[in-house]
Amino acid sequence: MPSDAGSIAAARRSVLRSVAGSWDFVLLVILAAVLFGAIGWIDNFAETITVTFLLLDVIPIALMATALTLVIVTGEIDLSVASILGLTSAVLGQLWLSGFPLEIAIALCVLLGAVLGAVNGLFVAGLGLPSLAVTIGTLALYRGLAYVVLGDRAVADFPFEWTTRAISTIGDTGIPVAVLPVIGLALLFGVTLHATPIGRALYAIGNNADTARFSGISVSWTKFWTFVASGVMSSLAGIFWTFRYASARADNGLGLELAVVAAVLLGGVSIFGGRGNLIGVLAAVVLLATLQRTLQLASATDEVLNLVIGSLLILSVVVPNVVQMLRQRIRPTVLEGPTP
Amino acid sequence: MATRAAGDSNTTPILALHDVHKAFGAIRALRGVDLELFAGEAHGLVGENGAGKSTLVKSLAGADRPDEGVVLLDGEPVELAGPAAARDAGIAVIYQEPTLFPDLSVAENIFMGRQPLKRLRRIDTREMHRRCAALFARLGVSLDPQRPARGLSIADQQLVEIAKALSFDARVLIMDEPTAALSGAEVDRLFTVVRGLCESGAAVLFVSHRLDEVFALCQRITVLRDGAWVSTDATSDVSPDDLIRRMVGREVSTLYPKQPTQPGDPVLDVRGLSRTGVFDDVSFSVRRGEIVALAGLVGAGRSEVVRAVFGVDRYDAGSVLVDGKRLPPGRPAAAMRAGLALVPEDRRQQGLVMELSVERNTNLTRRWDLSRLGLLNRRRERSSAQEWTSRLRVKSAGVTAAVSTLSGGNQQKVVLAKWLATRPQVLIVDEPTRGIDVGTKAEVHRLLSELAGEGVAVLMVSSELPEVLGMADRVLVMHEGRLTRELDADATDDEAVMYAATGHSEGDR
Amino acid sequence: GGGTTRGDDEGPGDTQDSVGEADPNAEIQEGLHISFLPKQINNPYFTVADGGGEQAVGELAGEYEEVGPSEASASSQVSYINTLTQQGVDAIVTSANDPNAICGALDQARSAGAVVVTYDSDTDPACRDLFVNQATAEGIAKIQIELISEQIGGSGQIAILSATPNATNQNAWIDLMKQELEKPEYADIELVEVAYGNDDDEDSFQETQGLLSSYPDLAGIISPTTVGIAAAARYLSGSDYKGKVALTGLGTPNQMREFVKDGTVESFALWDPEALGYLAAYAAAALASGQINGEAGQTFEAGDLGEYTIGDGGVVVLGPPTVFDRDNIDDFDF
Amino acid sequence: MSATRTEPRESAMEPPEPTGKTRAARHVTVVRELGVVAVLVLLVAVTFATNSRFLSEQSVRDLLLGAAILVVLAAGQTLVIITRNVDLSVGSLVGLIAFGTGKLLVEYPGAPLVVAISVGMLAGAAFGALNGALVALAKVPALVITLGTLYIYRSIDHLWASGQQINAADMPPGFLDFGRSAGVLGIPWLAWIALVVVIIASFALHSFRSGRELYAIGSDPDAARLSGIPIGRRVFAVFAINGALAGLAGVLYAARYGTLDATVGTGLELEVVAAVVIGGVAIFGGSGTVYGAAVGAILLTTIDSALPVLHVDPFWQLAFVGLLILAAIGLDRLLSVRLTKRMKGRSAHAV
Ligand SMILES: Nc1ncnc2c1ncn2[C@@H]1O[C@H](COP(=O)(O)OP(=O)(O)OP(=O)(O)O)[C@@H](O)[C@H]1O
Ligand SMILES: Nc1ncnc2c1ncn2[C@@H]1O[C@H](COP(=O)(O)OP(=O)(O)OP(=O)(O)O)[C@@H](O)[C@H]1O
Ligand SMILES: [Mg+2]
Ligand SMILES: [Mg+2]
Repeated sequence: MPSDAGSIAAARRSVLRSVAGSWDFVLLVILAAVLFGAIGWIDNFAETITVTFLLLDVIPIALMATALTLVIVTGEIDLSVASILGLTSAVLGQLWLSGFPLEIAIALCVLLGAVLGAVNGLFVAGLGLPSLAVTIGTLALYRGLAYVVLGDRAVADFPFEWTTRAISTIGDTGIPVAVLPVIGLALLFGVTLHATPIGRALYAIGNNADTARFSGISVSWTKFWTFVASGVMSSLAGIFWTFRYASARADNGLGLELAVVAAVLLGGVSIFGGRGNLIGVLAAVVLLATLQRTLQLASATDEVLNLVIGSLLILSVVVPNVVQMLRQRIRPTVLEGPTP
Repeated sequence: MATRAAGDSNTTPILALHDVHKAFGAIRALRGVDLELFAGEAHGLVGENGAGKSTLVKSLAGADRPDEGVVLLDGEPVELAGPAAARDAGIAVIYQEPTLFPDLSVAENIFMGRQPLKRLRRIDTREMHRRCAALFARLGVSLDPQRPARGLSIADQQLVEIAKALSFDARVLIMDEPTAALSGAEVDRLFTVVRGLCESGAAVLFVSHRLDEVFALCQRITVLRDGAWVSTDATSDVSPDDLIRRMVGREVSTLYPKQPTQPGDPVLDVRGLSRTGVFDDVSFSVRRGEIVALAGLVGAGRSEVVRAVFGVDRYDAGSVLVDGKRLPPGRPAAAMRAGLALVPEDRRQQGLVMELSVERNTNLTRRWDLSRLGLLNRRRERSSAQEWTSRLRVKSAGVTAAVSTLSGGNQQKVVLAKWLATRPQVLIVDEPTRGIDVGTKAEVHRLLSELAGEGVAVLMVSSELPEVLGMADRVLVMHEGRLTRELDADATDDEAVMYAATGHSEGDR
Repeated sequence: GGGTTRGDDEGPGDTQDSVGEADPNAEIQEGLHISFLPKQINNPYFTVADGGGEQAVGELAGEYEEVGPSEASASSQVSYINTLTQQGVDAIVTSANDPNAICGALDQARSAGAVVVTYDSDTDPACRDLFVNQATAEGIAKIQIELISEQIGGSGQIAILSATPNATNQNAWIDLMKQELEKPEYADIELVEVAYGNDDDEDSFQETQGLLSSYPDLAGIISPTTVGIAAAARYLSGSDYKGKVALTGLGTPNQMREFVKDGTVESFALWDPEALGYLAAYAAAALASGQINGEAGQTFEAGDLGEYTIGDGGVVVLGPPTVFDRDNIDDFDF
Repeated sequence: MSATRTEPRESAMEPPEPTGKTRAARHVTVVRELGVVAVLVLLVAVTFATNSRFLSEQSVRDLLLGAAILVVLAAGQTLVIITRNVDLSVGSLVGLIAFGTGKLLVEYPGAPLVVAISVGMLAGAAFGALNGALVALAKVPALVITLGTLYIYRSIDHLWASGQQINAADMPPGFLDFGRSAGVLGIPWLAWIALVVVIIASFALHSFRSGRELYAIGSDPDAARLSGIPIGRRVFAVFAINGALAGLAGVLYAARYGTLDATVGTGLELEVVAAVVIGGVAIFGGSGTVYGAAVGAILLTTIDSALPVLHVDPFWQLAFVGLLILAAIGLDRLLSVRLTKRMKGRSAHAV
């Protein structure tokens, strides 16, 4: 690539980045607007129960999106997250049926998640296969295994305290208890991504794997672990899902992967890797859930929601570019690193 | 100060720039530059890194639209809408960095968009390969036209670029540091071809940091400094020192200030390193405070060797020892821990993350040193980056500027900064001064010898003989993947090195 | 249902009766807000069924609404139930994608004062007030075996093309069909495989291909799902097997008309989904107005359909399935 | 997507070592397809061994019918992916166009086939052009854009269909007949159409300048810009063409299945991408052939119809599909690595 094209492309990217850096700000603004609008005009929205329902919907997506962000920052992608959710759920049910105490069953499921992620990582980082193709494969494989494990059955008789624990709220705040560990995990991932050497390595890999290698970063090893992380988080999502709906079955979370990817991209993470941050992603996740609740309460159908999601996705990439085209001449190209 | 080209002062220039301005945000890359290219002349363009040479080239190539000023073709103002337009106007360009399609064959790379056609506007592949082979023959390049471009060494890429430019049989040929990666033999062949073009009435613009080449090829030389036109003279009217003074704007001390040091005990020990098809049974050692040059023709396999030593490439046999301890093969991290550093050959692909800021790049090798309990501290990152970039006098809009916005030479400095920051005990540099101006070059050399003075062992791959002879204590010569000779720098001359590099033995002299 | 239980049942909370004492001669209130939540909107079968519901709600001067997910999944149903709960509707009439997954949400809805009627596909009885059953599983299994048996002349290999591997209804029916086949009069009929078309037209189409190519001597196919039977019929009518391999099951007249006319299918069965929705709406209104509270033996008026009596386990049965054939098929339009 | 990604992407994929001499290099591409073909042959052979009727005229015809639609989509997607883009909206597009075709034919049962096809393709081209315009003009990643339009086109479909279903019964029999019956040489019309599409597409890619330019764009967008290739126009065109082919696929779907509702084609996009990648097309652009993609598509459909014949437990089938996808791409990689090795060996002597 010639220096001039490079530098121009980069100048464009850089401004884009400085806008994208503020894209999560834009998201927060939209989110606030939606919230106020809903509180103002939608009946029954301004209730603590809304918070409960909303956050309960957010949790599984947030879990998967958080880890997926790391994967995408390194320039890879993991489409098997929803299938891992399903398989974990199925296995959890099967283990419970065959008499395992839930504590152990859950531990095993998290382990399973790690293994499934490791398989993805092995194919992608180890054999150097394109992650898009690999995880389309494991998307089918893992979902298939879920059916193998549980078949047409649905395991439903989990102990009452567990199923209620999943949806119980902190006092009468309406905030589900389950949100707390999720916030903890989000913090963990956020710090890792934005304030540790590992995070720096992830961004370097996403932008130029060769240079990363020449700088002593073990590219494949790092990528491998991002996939493991993705697997673990998906399995946690699967466990939560099972208890929240008090039902373990093979088709849990079917087709959820696109929603998760959409959330991450909407959060301003570049599909090519090397750019984006977790705040934006989480903002996007909450925004999508809020939109869903609002539209449902307004008795709008799923189609409207999908229309909005689609349009937002497109805007998320078009707007920064347009802004940058406008600014390009005026503003000096002073650039921030990928982190805000 | 400006003088006209000898002779044809009445004819109008084929291509001319008048009062061209170009700014990138805050940086004013070009400030009112004038330039005239006459039929049959080879015109040299020199200047420090960041002087604006490449930017000027881009304006001529239609790759960049100047903010102000006009481009005149045969005296007529033209609006070069884009590279295609320039091409159609008969302007061929060799950019500073190769612009190849790795997935396509070398021949397709050369003829992309201009492939010879047969009936129904179908591509005539056979004809294309024939022409490509012809071009290579003309340049004396031994490359299979059907070979994919991926995996070509920088040198080979540069040669393909040249072939591409020649395939236009253009009226204007613009070359932005085409020889940076080439060594003697190729350069000579290139010049013969270029001279041929000039005789057939083409105009050539030749950008280079190698003044000897500029003097060898060009009739007139233009100097840029900080984006401004300084002078245009007939080659006969100026001396290298004048040029250097004008480029740098100050006196430049002697170019190769290598102080003699007392080499200590061996720290890097390479034993019987081999990799099928690339290099074979390479053994040498480098001692503390010593600068060892790895010379040879391009394609000799020097980069492969040093890459293997550092652990980014595999090797099939042999071993690498630092302080007598064997390095695990294929583990750059381990090499770094052992105190090795490698400034790679290709700064864009291997040295830098172009999209990231100068700061992120400089700190990439020291992520863990800069962190406490695994957490990074912004202030420390910032100050460390500033310290090293200022040490190397990197010219940029600040440490938060993306390295892609730096000029070639300044990018190279960032790579050096990134590695010097690790305070290595063995520093391996592959073509450290490629595309770097005389001023900076001197700095780099001073740096290297300072490091040697501090007891760092330096292994330097270089295709520039003066550099090799000026800097090195010992010279190792490679030929087709084998170490052919070891020479004592003081007791040898460029001839001896060339002989060894071209595979001749002492006897042939 | 397909629910599997482990040892002692600690299942979700005991039935709390949100309706209180029933008063048989209470008036049906006007302006009742009755919401239909099918397995999946934009699914023709439910569009028809809910159409019946809308008509009924109209007759009762109530407020009708249909909401639901565009993909048939329990989780998205839950979020809709949550919404209805928040909107404080009087009655939720739903067809469960999962017998247990939506229980929690339904309980919440009921404690918020809504009555819950399930139709077409039941939930755990603990979490609804009434289940309007399109036809007893026994009845459905029985009729289909009867039909296939007479179409293949009482002997030969048959296969079943079902919906998703974990569709509650289909699996219940299939089990009963297997029992039915135990009977001596069906001794010569061999069920060779149960295939799954996932209620997806293309999958069902391909599964049919699979069945026919793997069982040369296949005499007939039963497809107890509207999507499946239509796809199978279309495959047969376009293949060499047309007329040779018998096909029956549950289908809608509009989808099957072509194939009954061209002789691919002799006869098939189904209840009238429109009537099902209609009945469900009336039941919901009766519950919401406190006329009934879902206990066995209580009766209520269901408009044109007349009077219905609640059976054991809070189940109301619509009636025996209708059999459609060349002679009567044109009398129906759904 | 065009201008945004550069070198590193590939280098992340390919080992940095020189790829070496051509004869070998050409082998790689050839063998890439051969790998998939091998898997396909193996699968068919095994299936045939267990049940000879698998290759009976009827089921072969079914196989071709099943493959045709996916092949057409794979051909279009290949063009897009070669330019280092991707179009995820095809699934929704097929659904939308299929339903539209149904509507059209219910309104005007007399409408001749060519009309149905050209209307479908034009509509598809229009939607594809919208994708292309957004990607090429706004210079934004295609994956994000088309993920967006995936949602949008699907919801348009839902809003339009809103619960109604078009039954085979309502469709003109002639049209349905075209979708099922065999044509010349007993090969179904749909298969013929797919074949023509594949041949034209790969011919254009291989022997026209614009075709080669697509590879150039995918190989290095910035270099492409500097060699004066009109990236924007090419990318736009490619998306439009892919849209048209998706439209064609929609019409074919309507013809073959007759029963149409809003859910048609849901999730098809991933299947198409899988087919293309299995067919040896580099997901990051620059290399791959339409033939390969077509074989990939045929392999996927064969898997679907072979498993029931092999009496694979229905609960195992999906898992097997996944395994086979992984096997296919794994094998593909294995072969190319082998060859790179051998080439190195050769260049050792050659250097
Ligand atoms: N795309 C860009 N964005 C911002 N600044 C740029 C860009 N391209 C070049 N510059 C700046 O313009 C100035 C001239 O750059 P140019 O590449 O022309 O220098 P040069 O003479 O070619 O140097 P070298 O000899 O190192 O190649 C430099 O200061 C560089 O930082
Ligand atoms: N397996 C191979 N097949 C084809 N070419 C190869 C192979 N291995 C090495 N080469 C070529 O051999 C040459 C060795 O590369 P290398 O860059 O090390 O040469 P060099 O001596 O470092 O020259 P320079 O560093 O000045 O470019 C390169 O041209 C490289 O492309
Ligand atoms: Mg330059
Ligand atoms: Mg080299």
